[in-house]
Amino acid sequence: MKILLEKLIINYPYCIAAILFMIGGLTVLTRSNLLKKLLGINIMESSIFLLFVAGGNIRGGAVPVFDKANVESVYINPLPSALMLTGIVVSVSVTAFALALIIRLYKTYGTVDAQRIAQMRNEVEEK
Amino acid sequence: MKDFILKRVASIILPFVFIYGIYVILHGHVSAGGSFAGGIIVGLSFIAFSTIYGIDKGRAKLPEKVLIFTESYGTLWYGIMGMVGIFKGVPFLTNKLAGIDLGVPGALSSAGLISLIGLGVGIRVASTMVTLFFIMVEDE
Amino acid sequence: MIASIKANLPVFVVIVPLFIAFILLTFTRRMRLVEGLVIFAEALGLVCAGYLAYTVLKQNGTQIIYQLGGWPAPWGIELKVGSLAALFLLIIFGVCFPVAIFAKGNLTEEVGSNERITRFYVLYLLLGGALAGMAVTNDMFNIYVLVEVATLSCCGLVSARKHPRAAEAAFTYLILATLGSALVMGGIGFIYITTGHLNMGFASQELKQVWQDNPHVVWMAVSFILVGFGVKSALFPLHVWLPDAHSQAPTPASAVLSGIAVKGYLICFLKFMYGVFGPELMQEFAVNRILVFLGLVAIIGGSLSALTQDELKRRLAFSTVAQVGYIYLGFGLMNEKGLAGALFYLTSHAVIKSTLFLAAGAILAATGKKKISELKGIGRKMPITMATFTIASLSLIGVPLFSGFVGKWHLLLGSLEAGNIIPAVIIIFGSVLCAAYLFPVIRIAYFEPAPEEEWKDPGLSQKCSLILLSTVVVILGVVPGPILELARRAAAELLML
Amino acid sequence: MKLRNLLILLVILLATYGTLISVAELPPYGMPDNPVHNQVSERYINRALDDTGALNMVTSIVLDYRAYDTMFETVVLFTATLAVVITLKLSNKGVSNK
Amino acid sequence: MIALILALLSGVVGGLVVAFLPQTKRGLRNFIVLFFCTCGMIFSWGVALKVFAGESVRLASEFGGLTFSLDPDPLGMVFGLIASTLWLITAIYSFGYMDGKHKQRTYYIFFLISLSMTLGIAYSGNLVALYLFYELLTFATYPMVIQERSPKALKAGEKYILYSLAGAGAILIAIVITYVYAGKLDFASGPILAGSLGSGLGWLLLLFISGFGVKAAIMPLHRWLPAAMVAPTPVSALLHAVAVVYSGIYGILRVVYSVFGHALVRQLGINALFLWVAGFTILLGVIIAARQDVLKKRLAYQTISHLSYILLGALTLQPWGLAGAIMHMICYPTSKIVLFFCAGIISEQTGETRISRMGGIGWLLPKTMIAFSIATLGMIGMLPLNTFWGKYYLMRGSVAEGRWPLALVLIGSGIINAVCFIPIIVDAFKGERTRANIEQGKRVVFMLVPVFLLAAVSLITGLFPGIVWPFVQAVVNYFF
Repeated sequence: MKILLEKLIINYPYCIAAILFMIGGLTVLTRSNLLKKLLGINIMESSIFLLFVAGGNIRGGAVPVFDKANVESVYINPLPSALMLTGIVVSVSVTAFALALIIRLYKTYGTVDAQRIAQMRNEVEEK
Repeated sequence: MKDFILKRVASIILPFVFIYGIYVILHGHVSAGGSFAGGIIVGLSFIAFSTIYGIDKGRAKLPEKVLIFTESYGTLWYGIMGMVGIFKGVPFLTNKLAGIDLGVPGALSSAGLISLIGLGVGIRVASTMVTLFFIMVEDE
Repeated sequence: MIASIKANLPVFVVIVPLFIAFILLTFTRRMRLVEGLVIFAEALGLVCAGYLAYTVLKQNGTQIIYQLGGWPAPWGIELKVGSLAALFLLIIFGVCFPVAIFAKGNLTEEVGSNERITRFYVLYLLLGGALAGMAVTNDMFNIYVLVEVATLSCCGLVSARKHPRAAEAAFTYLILATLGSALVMGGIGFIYITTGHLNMGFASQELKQVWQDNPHVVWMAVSFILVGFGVKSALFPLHVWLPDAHSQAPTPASAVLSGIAVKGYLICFLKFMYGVFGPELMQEFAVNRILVFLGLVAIIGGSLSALTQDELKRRLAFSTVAQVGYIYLGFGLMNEKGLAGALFYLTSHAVIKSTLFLAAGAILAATGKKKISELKGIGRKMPITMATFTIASLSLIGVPLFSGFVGKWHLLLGSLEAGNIIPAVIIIFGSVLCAAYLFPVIRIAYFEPAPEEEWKDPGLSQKCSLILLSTVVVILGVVPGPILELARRAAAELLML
Repeated sequence: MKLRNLLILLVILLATYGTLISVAELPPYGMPDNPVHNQVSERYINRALDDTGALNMVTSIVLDYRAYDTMFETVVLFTATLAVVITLKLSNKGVSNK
Repeated sequence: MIALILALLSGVVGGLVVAFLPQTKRGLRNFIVLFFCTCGMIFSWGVALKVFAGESVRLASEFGGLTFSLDPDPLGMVFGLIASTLWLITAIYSFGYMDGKHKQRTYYIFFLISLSMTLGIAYSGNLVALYLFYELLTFATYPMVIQERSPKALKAGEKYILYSLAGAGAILIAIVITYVYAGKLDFASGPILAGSLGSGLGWLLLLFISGFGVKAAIMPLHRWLPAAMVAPTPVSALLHAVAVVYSGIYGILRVVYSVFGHALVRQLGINALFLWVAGFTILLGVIIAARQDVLKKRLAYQTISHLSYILLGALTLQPWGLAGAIMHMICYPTSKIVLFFCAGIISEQTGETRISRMGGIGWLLPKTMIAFSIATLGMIGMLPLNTFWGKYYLMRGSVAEGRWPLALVLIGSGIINAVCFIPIIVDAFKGERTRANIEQGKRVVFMLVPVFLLAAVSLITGLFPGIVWPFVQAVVNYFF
């Protein structure tokens, strides 16, 4: 247990990422408010970004932009940053689409609560 | 919207924001930042404009036709840049091996296709942002 | 010219639909041109896929490697066209092409104005391109991006229907699918941080050496990827989004979603399991047993919940859940026959389920009746549609001389070679249940008196696509030769035999 | 509903525990000799300038080494725009009416 | 070869021709049905002559990576001859019975198609083909079961389909196991599993027999048969007394003699179990039959009992037992179908289905009741009728196997059969003959001709069993 804790403290960014991920998942699964679900998704994705970027980091490493001033500087791994650039764009587009869907649902039902929407839909289908 | 100060300040600042976005796009390969960041800045300048001066003026600046054009052909541009490699007999999206002169490192016109692709992507991202904004703001 | 095209075929098969999708939006005014372009794109893709499959079959064993940007494997992204990729490409375009023909001039009620229809087509092409990319790529992060493209276009296709319920279904689908892809991305992250590679081959080599040092990480990566793709491909307890999404989408969309989109995620899962972790690690972590168990649960659960549905499209959607169970079961069998059977079953189910959904959509459009109990005597009013429906359902039940039987036969062989009778029993039980939920439809359609409404078969292109698909079903059942051979070789490649 | 939320909470807690255990096993954070810093990143760092001529290594990866990914990234944006438009523009008025 | 294909196709082609015939042309349709049934019979006789002459008529082709082969041997020929002959007779009967009923066209279409399927089962040369035609027969007979379209009929149909599919599934698993075990599925080259020994083989046999037992209506799996009696009488007579149930019996015979081989089954030593199951079914079936009041239900349970005669004979694994089984297989329909046809005539003419209300019916329908009493004697197994011989050989086989209690079981079941049916006849002819004979009209003639034909056949073959013996001998020599 102690060793586990020490390792966790060494790997604190990963640890934070894991906890954030689970928080996001809990939000998505338990909240019935559509906007909160969307926020949960965003939290999850940013936790993954954190995991990747932390994985590529080196303590005291330099930004991966080549400068001729000091050639010997240790650059951090540029690959995770590049990947996360892609990931961020993806999550932006997902967010945009989800927002659009929420707007449409709100225009139709006048609420953003999943359960109320389900109730109203069932009432509509009764008739 | 009759907010005098906001309009004046915007009319002073927004051009510079726009120019700055273009700058970031163009210098994606020599400094930090890149086409995505720059594209979003450019898009933001338009979004700010149309929030301050009203949607219709914004629409007038960027009619939907133009947006769709940049949408489609900005994406296609990427593909065309990739086809360059194929026409030169090397795989898709090849830059250096296609025998393109990479120029002087650090110069604005360096890195062969990268700057061109970056330009396309930047314009495309900007237009996407603006389109999303317009669609979401204007209601049926 | 020809030589360069041949050399670049693996990437052309991906970017041809994409390019046509990019330019499509500017022809909104000219609908016929748009439809023509879409069908042309799918046909071109089919030709490319056919040629690739032919090459792969001809040069048996060796796989076509394509290095994008000319960068060798660990640095650049590499495309790998083996038997698996060729098979799946054939499936994708072999289903997309008839569905595109079906969609021709048939979307106005469900989707709306020409502009919306054009956008629908663009999303359709993008989905096809993304799935083709999944088939050929050999890079983990690339798979993630493609999965996102596929997810977004699927949700877009679902929400293209004007009905508000479609938007609701699309939202649930989007949220759960994004959750799934976040999980997949986490799994990729674990693998990347422990191995430092994104290319599958290199990652699996590295993993074989380092997995003893951190077994929990590998286990966590496996479970993340399993759950992630499980959500996306509607593995039984995680299938909650599927019935709504697949039954609310416009008809061609639901055919494609149920037919190939789900299969795409399955193929990606297969690549991760066998290509990255490899058979040894799977056995080490007992993943194969878990897969078999999940498959059994999915077969039973999906079929039972399909029995309770009275809405035709929902029943078909639930049957998709059950059939996905068969495929997971085959993935878990870990021997050549079982895996080949699973892949062949995947193929046949792709064709069968798209036929069923198209026929159901045609019936819905003609009669406006959703419930099965209201479709009395439809078999006489819409003979062609109902005939194709019957052929497809007989094949799904697993009657000999139809494609489903061949897949089931090989699955049975595989499960008995693995020395396990329970999967065999469950497979048979599942097909009996399948008969129990599909046979009443046929009975009501043919053996009950028809009301006086004037119901007609759909238009010419719809008929053509239905007949095309059902002939494919029968052909796959009678002469499965090349497809079965591809599946066998793909299984051998995956098992590294 | 409540019961369901409790169950989900339980599952999530278990998952958190497992994830933390596996996270603790990851190679120590920020060390230069992690498996991540292998020949792949070596090449990206050392030869990016000669290979692509871009000073910004991230750009050189995004737009050259892994440009295929980036193409699909733009495709994702494209898809998202289309999906948003097809979701919100329900009326039959054409796009190019201005 | 040609004859084989023609015999197989005649049913399907006839079905298609009828399908494209307009509803109204009754006479033409009946003629076509008659014609194609005759074709089927003639061609199957043609094949039979070849096969009994000892040449092999083989036809194999590759579908879906599996070989489907047709290769009739004496056993299959016997089954094929029985089926095709009875099909013709039943066709004649149905012209009378179905006259004026609705949905005749559907009935005749599937009537003809299922002829092909049955012949396919009979001629199949390997397990895959057998399975294929077995499956198709289920689907082809379903529409005839639900001919009435009443809710009851539909429920019965569902039951029938699900039972049969479950049985077929068990068979499929067993086939795959056999394939994994032996690597081949052809009957021609001796028993498939001959010589192979394994602990699982007993279970495999159990799986096979329970799979085919569904259609053969062995006791725990018999529930669909009484339910399926809602079908019109010719269907119940032909399918649910002969063709469909015989396909199950035939499958079991195949499994025992061509897949395992009598030597292996004896080696496994589990045939005793099935023998007792068969004996149990014989007694219990007929006892339940005795308690039924609806005539057709009673006949159905009696069918269940009599099918187990054949099983019993086959499972004694003795030449005499097999001879008895084949003999019974050939002779039993001649009496049973007569009973069903008589029941049909009674319900058609008087609308009476319950036995308790059939008092004095003999004066209304004298000819019918005479035929009925002859057939009853047949069911009991009295001497002048052919079923006696079957029973005789069965007893001989079971005694030779050293299981004399089974012989007692057979005698007992004969007695209970008598208890079952003698009272009906007695009631039928008691009371004074006031009411007039109502056996007039074309329909009745159409219905009575086959009845007396069959009664005559059963009498003649009973008096001169030598007519049937060659077939029996061929089968026995083929397997022993």
